[in-house]
Amino acid sequence: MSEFIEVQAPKLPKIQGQQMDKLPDDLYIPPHALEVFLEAFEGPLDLLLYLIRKQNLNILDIPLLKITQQYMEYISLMSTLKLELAAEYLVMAALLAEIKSRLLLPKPVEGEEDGDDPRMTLVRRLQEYERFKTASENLDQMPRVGRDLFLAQARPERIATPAQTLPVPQIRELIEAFRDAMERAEMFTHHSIAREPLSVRERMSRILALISGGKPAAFHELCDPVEGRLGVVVCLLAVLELVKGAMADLTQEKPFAPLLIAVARARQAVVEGEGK
Amino acid sequence: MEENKLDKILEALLLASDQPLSVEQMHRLLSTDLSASKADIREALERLATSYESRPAQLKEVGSGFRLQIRSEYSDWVGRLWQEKPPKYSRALLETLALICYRQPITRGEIEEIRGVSMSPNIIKTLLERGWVREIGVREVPGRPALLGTTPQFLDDFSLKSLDELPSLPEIKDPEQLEAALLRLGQTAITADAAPAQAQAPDAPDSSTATVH
Amino acid sequence: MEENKLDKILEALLLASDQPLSVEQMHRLLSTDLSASKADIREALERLATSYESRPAQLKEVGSGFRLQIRSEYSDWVGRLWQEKPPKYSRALLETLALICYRQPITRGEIEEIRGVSMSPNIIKTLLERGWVREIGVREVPGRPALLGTTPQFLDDFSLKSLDELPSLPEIKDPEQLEAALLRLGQTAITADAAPAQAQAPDAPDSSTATVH
Repeated sequence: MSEFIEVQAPKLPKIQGQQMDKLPDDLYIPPHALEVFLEAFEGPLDLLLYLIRKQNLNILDIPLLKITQQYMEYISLMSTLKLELAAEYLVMAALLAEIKSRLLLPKPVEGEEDGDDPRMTLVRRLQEYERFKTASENLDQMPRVGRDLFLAQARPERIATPAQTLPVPQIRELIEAFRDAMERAEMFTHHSIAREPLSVRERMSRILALISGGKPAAFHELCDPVEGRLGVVVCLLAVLELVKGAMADLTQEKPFAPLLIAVARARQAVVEGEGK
Repeated sequence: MEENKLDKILEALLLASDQPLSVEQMHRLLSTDLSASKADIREALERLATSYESRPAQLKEVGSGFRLQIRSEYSDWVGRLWQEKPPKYSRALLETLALICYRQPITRGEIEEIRGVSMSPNIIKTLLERGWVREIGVREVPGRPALLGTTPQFLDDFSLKSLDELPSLPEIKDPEQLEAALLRLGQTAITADAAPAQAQAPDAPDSSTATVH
Repeated sequence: MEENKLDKILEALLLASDQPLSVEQMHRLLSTDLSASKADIREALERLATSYESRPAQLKEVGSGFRLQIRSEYSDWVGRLWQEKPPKYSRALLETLALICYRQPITRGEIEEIRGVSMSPNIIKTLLERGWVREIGVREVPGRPALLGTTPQFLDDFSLKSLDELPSLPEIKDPEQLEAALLRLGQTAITADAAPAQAQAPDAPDSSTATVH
């Protein structure tokens, strides 16, 4: 199911913007707990295997009715709580229900071939899945470079080839790398990042480079008249961003004196950058 | 004398490279200036391996060639050099990797079928980015799904010379036994307690472990 | 006997570390388990230096500590490792460069936060050396992390007049708009030294090429 499984303290929901202090008393199963429980499983086969193993049973001896019953209990609990459930769990529930009804019905006298016996199919699938589950556990235990194995390395003081020979990657590669990084970041932060003109970012760097020598610069020194009004706006936004991000300080020697942009001095209050 | 020089150059190359070096690569790197044959290089590697016997590093052959690695008895010490923990992979990712290892070439759909669950696209993406898995073709069925297989990098990172060195896949139990069990299956029904505690396979999942892929 | 053990652990640490190690660092790494004083460590390093005398590597003290490095007489051989193949950029390096480009001025910590993983110091070093990235100030927060931005050379090498020519994030996310933007940028006409090998899909790393971190 979820690839990023995180077990954390249940988050209390917000109701109309107000953080709830506690869960309502009548709700005795925190939905989150159940969610976490189900997230610990890699799907219906894994859950079934767990239910079987929990009772110390061999797959070949599953008391199918009992396991089915337990499985259904979990599933119905989930749907009562209106938690989203992966479709596979429901498909499995349907299959189990079918098997159960077959077991309860009197055995058909004829035509009962195990060609498409759903029990047989299920047991085989469980066995097959378990093989790979075990194999993956074995795989995880094998020594791995970077975790259990480390390489012996030594470099010459200088490597003969100059860094300049490194080729320029394609712009496509660069852009795709950015997209991927941002997509991953959004999965963590659950909020998307608004459009931001790159020209402001570029200007921020240019201003920083200009003042990094230690000499403050006046605002008008930072804009080039040929850039017109847009250039001034970009410049202003860049200065504001720099100040906000604790990257530069804005000073004025006396009232009505020109504003000076200087390298940031150590501050008392910690200002963290945007995007947090 | 010449032998000694070859040994030292190979040692320098192996120490400097961040990837294992194959005999062919070493031969290509040296052939213009040193008249060393591949056989010479293989012999030199043997001498090198011997000379490292008393050292904390060792010469090891893995999928894409030879490398010098720290002996595992020093791993605990060496692991302290890095503050961040190596990534811990999710079970979904490891199961997918296991299926690709043992069943390659395999499509995504086939993996989903065996695991009984649909797969987040990030899993394959992570495996591709990690360089452990690659697309090695397509299955000529509707949709032309990509066929996945492992890479030499996978062998290197898991310290394997070839896939043959992987532990063998756990066997499926005797099919005849399966038939017998199926017959019993209907009868045992609700009387679960009749279950004998026989031939038990690995433990149930430890559902309490938090995994961050 | 104990001496021998200390020597070997230090050798393992120095061989595995990608940074020079100071005596203090080594002492800290070992002190919890081995009762080795700093003087013991210094003595051990002397013995180690002697034992490397006939080897192609040597123990060298540099500003920030000790490291094992390949002797200069082998650097020509070793340089061939880098000449042989056009290096391929690691995913981590490309993403770092892309984030510096799009989110500048940005600190290393912020890059790590977005990427969700910590970064090898070599990445920034490579980018600084390549002249694409520079430190343009510090953020005045505890630790005073350096702020990174792109250089004019970056624009030159990527044939950009300004960063504004790059597509914005919403554009990037739409495959059609992305293709249109790339076409606008003349995606096919890239700087001459972009090796054809670079054209391969970034998701299918060819593990036989050297990767630049």
